[in-house]
Amino acid sequence: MTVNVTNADWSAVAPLAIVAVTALVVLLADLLSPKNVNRYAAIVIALLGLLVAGFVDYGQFRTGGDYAAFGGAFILGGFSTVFESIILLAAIGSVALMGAIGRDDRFAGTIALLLWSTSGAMLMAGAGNLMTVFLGLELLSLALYCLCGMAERPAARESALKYLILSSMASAFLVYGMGLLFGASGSVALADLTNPALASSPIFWVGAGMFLVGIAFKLSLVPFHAWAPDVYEGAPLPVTAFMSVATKAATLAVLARVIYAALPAGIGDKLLLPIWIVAAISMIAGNVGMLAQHDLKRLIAYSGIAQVGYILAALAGGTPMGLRYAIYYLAAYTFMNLGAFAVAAMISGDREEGTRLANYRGMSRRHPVAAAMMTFFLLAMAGLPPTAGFLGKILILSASVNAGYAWLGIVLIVGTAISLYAYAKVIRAMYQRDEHAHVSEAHVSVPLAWASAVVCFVFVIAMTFYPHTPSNILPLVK
Amino acid sequence: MGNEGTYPYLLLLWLLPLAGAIVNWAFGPQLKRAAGPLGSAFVGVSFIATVLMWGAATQGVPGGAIGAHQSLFSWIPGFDFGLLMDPLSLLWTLIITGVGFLIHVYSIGYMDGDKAFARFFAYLNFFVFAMLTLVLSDNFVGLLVGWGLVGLASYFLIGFWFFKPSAVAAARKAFVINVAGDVGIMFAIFMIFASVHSIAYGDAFAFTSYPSGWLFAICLCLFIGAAAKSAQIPLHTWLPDAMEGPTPVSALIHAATMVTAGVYLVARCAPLWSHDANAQLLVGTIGALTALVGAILGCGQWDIKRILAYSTMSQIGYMIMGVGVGAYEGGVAHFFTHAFFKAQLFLGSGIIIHALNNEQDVRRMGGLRAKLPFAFWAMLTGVVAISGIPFLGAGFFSKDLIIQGALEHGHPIMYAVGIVTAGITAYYMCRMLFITFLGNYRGNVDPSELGIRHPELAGTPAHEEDDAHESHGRAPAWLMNVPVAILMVPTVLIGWLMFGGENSPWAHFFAQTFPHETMAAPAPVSEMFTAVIVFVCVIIGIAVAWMRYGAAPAAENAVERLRVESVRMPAVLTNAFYFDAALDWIFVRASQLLGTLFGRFLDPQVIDGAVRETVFSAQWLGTLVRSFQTGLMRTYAFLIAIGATIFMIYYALAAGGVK
Amino acid sequence: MLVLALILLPIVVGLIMLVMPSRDENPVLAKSIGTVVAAITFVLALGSKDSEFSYQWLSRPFQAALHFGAGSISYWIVLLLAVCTFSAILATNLPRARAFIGHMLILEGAMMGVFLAKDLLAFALFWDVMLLPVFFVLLGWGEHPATAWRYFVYNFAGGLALLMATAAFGILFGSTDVIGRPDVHVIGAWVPWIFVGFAFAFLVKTPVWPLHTWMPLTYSDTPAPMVAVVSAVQSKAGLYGLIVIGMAFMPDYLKAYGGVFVVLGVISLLYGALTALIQNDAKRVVAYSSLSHLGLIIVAIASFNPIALQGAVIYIIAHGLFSAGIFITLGYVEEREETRSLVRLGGLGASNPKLAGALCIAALAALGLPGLAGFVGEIVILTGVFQAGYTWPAILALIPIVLAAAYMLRLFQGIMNGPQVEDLPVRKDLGWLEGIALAPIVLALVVLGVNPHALTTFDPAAYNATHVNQGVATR
Amino acid sequence: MDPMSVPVADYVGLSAVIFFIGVAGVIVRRNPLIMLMSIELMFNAANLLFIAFSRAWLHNAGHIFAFLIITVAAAEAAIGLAIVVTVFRTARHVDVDDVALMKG
Amino acid sequence: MIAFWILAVIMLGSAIWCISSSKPVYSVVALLLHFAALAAMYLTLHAEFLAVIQLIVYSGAILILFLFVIALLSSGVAPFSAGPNKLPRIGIPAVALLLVALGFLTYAVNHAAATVASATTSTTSQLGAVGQAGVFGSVADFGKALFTTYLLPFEVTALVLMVAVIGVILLAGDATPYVASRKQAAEVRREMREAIVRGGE
Repeated sequence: MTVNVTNADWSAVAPLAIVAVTALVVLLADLLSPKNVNRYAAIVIALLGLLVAGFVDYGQFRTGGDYAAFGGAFILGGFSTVFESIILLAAIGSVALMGAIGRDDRFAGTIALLLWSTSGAMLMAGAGNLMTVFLGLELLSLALYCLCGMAERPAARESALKYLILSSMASAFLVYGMGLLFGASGSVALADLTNPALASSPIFWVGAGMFLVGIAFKLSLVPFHAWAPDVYEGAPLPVTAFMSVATKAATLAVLARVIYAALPAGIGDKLLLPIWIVAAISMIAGNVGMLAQHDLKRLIAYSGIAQVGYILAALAGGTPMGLRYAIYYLAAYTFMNLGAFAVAAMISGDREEGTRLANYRGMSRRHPVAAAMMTFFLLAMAGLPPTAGFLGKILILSASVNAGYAWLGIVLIVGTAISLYAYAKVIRAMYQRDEHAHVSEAHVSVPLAWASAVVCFVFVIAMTFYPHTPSNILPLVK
Repeated sequence: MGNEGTYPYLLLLWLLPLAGAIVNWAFGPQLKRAAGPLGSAFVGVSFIATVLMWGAATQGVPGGAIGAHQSLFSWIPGFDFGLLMDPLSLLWTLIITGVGFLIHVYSIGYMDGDKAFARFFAYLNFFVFAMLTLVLSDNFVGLLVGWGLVGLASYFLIGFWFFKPSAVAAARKAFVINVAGDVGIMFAIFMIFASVHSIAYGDAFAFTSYPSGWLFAICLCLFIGAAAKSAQIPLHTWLPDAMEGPTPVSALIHAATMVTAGVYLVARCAPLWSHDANAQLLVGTIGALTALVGAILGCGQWDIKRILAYSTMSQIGYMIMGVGVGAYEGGVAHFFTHAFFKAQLFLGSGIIIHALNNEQDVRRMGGLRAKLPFAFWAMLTGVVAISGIPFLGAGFFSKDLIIQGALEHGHPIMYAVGIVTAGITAYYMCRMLFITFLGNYRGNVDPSELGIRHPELAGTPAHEEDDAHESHGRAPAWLMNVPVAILMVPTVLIGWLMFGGENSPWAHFFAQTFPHETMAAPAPVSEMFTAVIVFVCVIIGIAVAWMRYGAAPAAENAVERLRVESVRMPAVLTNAFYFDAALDWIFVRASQLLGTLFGRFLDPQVIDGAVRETVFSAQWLGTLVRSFQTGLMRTYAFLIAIGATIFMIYYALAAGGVK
Repeated sequence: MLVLALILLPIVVGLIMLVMPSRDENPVLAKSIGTVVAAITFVLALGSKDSEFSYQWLSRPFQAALHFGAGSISYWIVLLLAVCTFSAILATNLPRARAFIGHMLILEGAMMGVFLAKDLLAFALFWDVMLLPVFFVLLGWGEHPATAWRYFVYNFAGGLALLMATAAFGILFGSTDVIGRPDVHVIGAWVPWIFVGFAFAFLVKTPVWPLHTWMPLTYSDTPAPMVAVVSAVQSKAGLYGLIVIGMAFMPDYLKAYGGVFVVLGVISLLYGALTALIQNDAKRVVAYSSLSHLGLIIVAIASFNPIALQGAVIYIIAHGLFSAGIFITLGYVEEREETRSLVRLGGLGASNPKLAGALCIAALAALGLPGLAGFVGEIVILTGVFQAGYTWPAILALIPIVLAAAYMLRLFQGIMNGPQVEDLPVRKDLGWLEGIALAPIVLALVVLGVNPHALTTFDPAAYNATHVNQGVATR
Repeated sequence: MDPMSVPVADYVGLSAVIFFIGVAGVIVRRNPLIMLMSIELMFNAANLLFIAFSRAWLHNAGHIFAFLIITVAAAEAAIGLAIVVTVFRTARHVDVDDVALMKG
Repeated sequence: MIAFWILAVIMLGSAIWCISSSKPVYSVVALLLHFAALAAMYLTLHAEFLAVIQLIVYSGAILILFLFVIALLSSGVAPFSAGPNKLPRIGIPAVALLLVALGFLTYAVNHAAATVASATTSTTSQLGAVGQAGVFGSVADFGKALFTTYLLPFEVTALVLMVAVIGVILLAGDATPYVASRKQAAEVRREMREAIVRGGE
């Protein structure tokens, strides 16, 4: 079978292509532009490119045609465009925070890597066969390995090493699982995984198992989560911001596509049971892990572990409503996380004081607005009204209850209760009044960080009162 | 009951004292010395309005019986409020406003120069208003409102000198015990409402089909209130302490009016009582007991006001006994006469105390007859009246009615108790009279020689007297004497109203008020006989008193004799039969103990501790999770491998399953 | 629309006051702004009787609307809230007044939202929002942060239960826009759990023994103006919810668990009264007293008797008034004497007669003096409870009345009576501003005590009527 | 088509064994380079799987996939080595257990 | 048949040698052997192009890279004398567990043969002798698929390599001495500890 590639195919992948090309433009601009402006030039170009990609993506979403490009390697549709847009948001948010990262001579390269990793994530969002899934994942990950090491701190290098080795190991599991899946189905297309004959094929089951191990690692579900706190803590702040959202979003896209469109009928509950179980464990473990943390990035790593558990609770049972609610919560989570990181960036100097919770004590005196915003975002993560986190949790609860997975809903409730306590400790620190807390306070406040914080704030509020869950997002494989 | 209508006089006499209270309270500082006359004026006008109301109430009622009813407003269906004027409430209203007015006038003189002159009259007026609410209300809740408000007024007035710890304590004690009484009435109201679905007297009395036992329960609960308010055993302990208040207060509240509210309540609820013999027996017994105990305790007191207080308690015991056994006219009559002579006694003692700069211990008086002749005559008439010397004082007639009534209603024991008590009463009243007025003045004798162990316990300690009164005697003496003089007239004469049995004006006045149950058997002895026996007892009492305190030899070495008596005074009497201690242990200490247990141990340790533990356990879980986070890459890889292994096991088994 | 203004005006102004840069503190300005806003809110509240606002919020996963309107109970509670906030702000005299008053206003707006909400989700939403200002004030102004955390742990546990119960309600019955709808009456396998969730939140907030241990500490640590509002109104949120949610939608279950509620209520009554007897911290005396008083209302609600319900509403308002009065007065005392210990205080009445008068009236209302509002509530409630056949609860509930007399007089006399304490500063009596702050409360206590007829306008039958069982528009 | 001389199951078993040998290497060795090599082993096990199956199916998708994997593995090795170099450039001994700043 | 088993034994042995040898250089050699055997096995599976790629890319590029790095790192310092083992008893249970997992896996796949054999083959081209043109596994066959059906993945590999290039440049350019940064690390650790202490739990 041969495929003849047309313009439609290329336009289907236009958004990620634009992002990838923007990276090259950034590199060129870095070579051409004088040293003192290149930092901002890079940021501006990157943002422009991402925005353009976003517009194209939105256009695709509006026209909303489903199209299997490149012989089903990339499947354009509401599903892919929605996830792509979320990933783009993450990229924009983290590029906006990049102002103070790394050394000047490596800045453009850093931005380029971020953009490439973005395009990798977007590729995963639309991946229609195992190859694109694998390549997208590797593109995302490889760039992130490098990005993690981009700070002048030993912690950064350490996080890079840990991330590299553990993630490669997980990729190996993933790809081995893909091999077994290929062996079972005789095809690399996700579409052929729906073949009912597979339901009784041991290779398929074992392959799916190893595939899910890889996925669970990328989603940092317990017990595959251990890398996340260390890597998040060591990596530079904007990279962490990107990682905490883009990786999860892209991987969720793959997982959701598999759950909804690429399984033999009737075995979903049995096949995915381990995923739901680890999701439940993650909800609890992630939240209790947050207690007594001393670094914001680490805290958010744990909270991210739990949040992914929530999102999976929505996907449980594979109801269309569940997917819509999961996407809603994912978007909410994106804004909450980026907002929190933006606030942290506001009060960070070149050594990222803004992520050390010790520096948050009495913050309400020094930066009342920043403290208020951070409080808001943390409460949103905790799921208190009136925030999108609150509404999202209720949506997820309804989804899991309606799908017959009420026990996941109950675990969610318990986890939320614990997380309240954990987040409240940070808030407590911010509103403690001890004037004699000698904290190394850097008053760097990046305007872009402010901007993105405000934008996230607005969105988190707006999503609460205009809850829109896109309807045409059911994933397809052909 | 009573014919409906709008009676401006009624509202006027009811609300005028309130207006007075508000005016005095709000503009006290500006009014200065004008407060007294103003306050008195309000009450005086209220009295006049009462008299006019009397006329208005008789209009257009068949048989000239008094009965007027005016409805006011309603809280919720069933809780409708109104004013009722019938012979009973009229009688009380007359006393409250009339005697009240006199005492107001007296107070102008007595309280003259006090820092809080206006406040005093505000309280006094407020009390009059509250008492009127009590007696004029046409339903139980209204009565309860008045009941509580008079308690408040008495609280304020007892604790009027609120810088005196003793006064503060006494006030709180009085209030709390009275609240206990209120609670009793409240529960009675629950039962009445639950069965009648109304709180109006009329409905409650007309209702006949109370569940079995409820009638007694209702009477019992009502009587708890009555007992607390009227200082009946065992809730009487507040009354002697209440003497911490200024003397006019004692005269008005703790002698003439408030403490007789219990009598009013029982008389008012006569229809209930007359349907339940047990309730009658209970009330009568308690009354008799109180009369006796009060009288006995009266013999052991040295503080002139406390002597009067115990006598009040004893006299109210009489009244309660009367209304309890069913001799309602008698009981009410004794209230009527008692109001006059006891007020007079108190006011007389007030004159003495005033003259002796707040000295209240009779042992430090003596020989005052020469110094204060007017006071002597006032006290004398009072004593004569209370001791019940035939035809010379009002007390004779009313007391006789009660004692005879007890016998007529078939309670010989109460009859006996009444007679004995009459003798004791004569004894301790004369004791007080002789010690105070005969012999020589002992005010300059050293207290220890008189056996006064704790001077501060008796009356106002000398050092605080300045706080209370900056200066004495600025007001003319007649301000205090005239009311007493006026009171002498009824003290001596009013009893004749009750003379003549069935066709006395008194019996006529109450013709339609009280239920008349037919006597089981005619009284074994005639009224005349009773009178004689009582007279004999009284004479004995007086004689003993005279021999011990009045006669020349006793008067000679009074100091020595008093010292001996003080020292030898049996502990039972000095401790007033240990009622105080008992109540303290049973209620106060017990609840404090429980409170300490709850507040100091249960709350912080047990309940709160449990919550704290749960929170800590969450943290412990956190440390557990984070203990996997060793920071060593290989641990993480190992975790992944383990997880993968578990996945493999599951999927291999699942694959086997689907095969 | 008016109700929306009621909610948003204080919140917006409060937020503005909070985020203003913390330089150039001007307490007088802040105080006057706060007072004016509170006054405006009160005027609006007066007119909010039949105003309503509704905005369709959620269609998935269930119908929910931002739907607000004053019901027959909430109208009075809203008025109470407006009055108390006005007085409290006027009585504020604290460091960092601007931020504090900002919190007060946010608290007011949030509670407006709670009591005006006609949608369960909006109710739960504002419920949680109303906890935050207290929490932050405890952190910022309280004496020990631990108290704030105790408050947080207890109340957010309750708030969470409320949220989850609400969500479950909506998910199972398709709509949460139900408050005040007489036709809604849910049954089903899940409903007991939903009911338990609601009840837990309500009982924690009220509070009821044994969920009360956060309350004495909170009340004694929170600055007087805020604790006045908290104890006066916030504590009523639970009772209000119990009436308009528990009783209205799940009467079967409220009846089924009625015994438990009565027992808890009676225990709270006695426990609170006895414990109040031995407290030496003036504010804690009042705290435990409100544990006792609110237990009475729980009993009233659980007794399912129309008269008791009438009484409950009256007592909700009355308790709000007198506890606010007492706390504000105690705040004045603390300002003057810099202590709350009944052991140290004394003899204040000689130099501050007006203050003494105010405290006296409030305390008398609290101990149920006939003629003041507290008495009306007590007697009507107990009459109803007794009529409903709960004889022993009624009897036991009478004991705390006597105890109340004891501890309230202990409080009043301990502060105002007795000889002057030498080492305490003697400050001037109430100023006219402070007087104005207290006047409305005292006035209302007396007026409602004489004739509370206005409060009895609502129809209990609407709440405990037994309709045909039916879910809301089922999915 | 002529059947495979060796049943595909044997290839699968072989690759599985190699794969898990690689996993064991990652876990037990403390030398990052050998860890990387173990990972290469794992990838190659996957490769063997793909090629064996594509032979079984006579479907060259497996070949393409193996090609991609080789490419990615190369890139990964390059980056990995670079990171290892930056971390351990002047370390006394190259031991990942020394790299544990962040824990908890 | 015979070839398979010989190659299998070589591969297994070299793999175990690779992960168990104390000197990384030996591991590299073992890996080289492993890859060679693997390439041979590719040939037996008609994957001629991949066999070549395997040799060139792995043996020719990656392993050389490894050698360079080993040389670089061990320059001037004691060659990989293993330091104190932070988790001494982890190896045994790890291997044990893995063997268990292995057992389950092989158990599962032993049932696999039937599935695969019976599956309908969607063949793309005929099977032919190795080296013959246009048959399954031949370069032409491979290339055609790569540039038509799997164009997108192929394009993406370009990005992957680009990332590798740029990333390595950025990373390896770092010249911060690790000793210094160890001091820094100690400092950071101390700060964190103080922070925890100050954080007052």
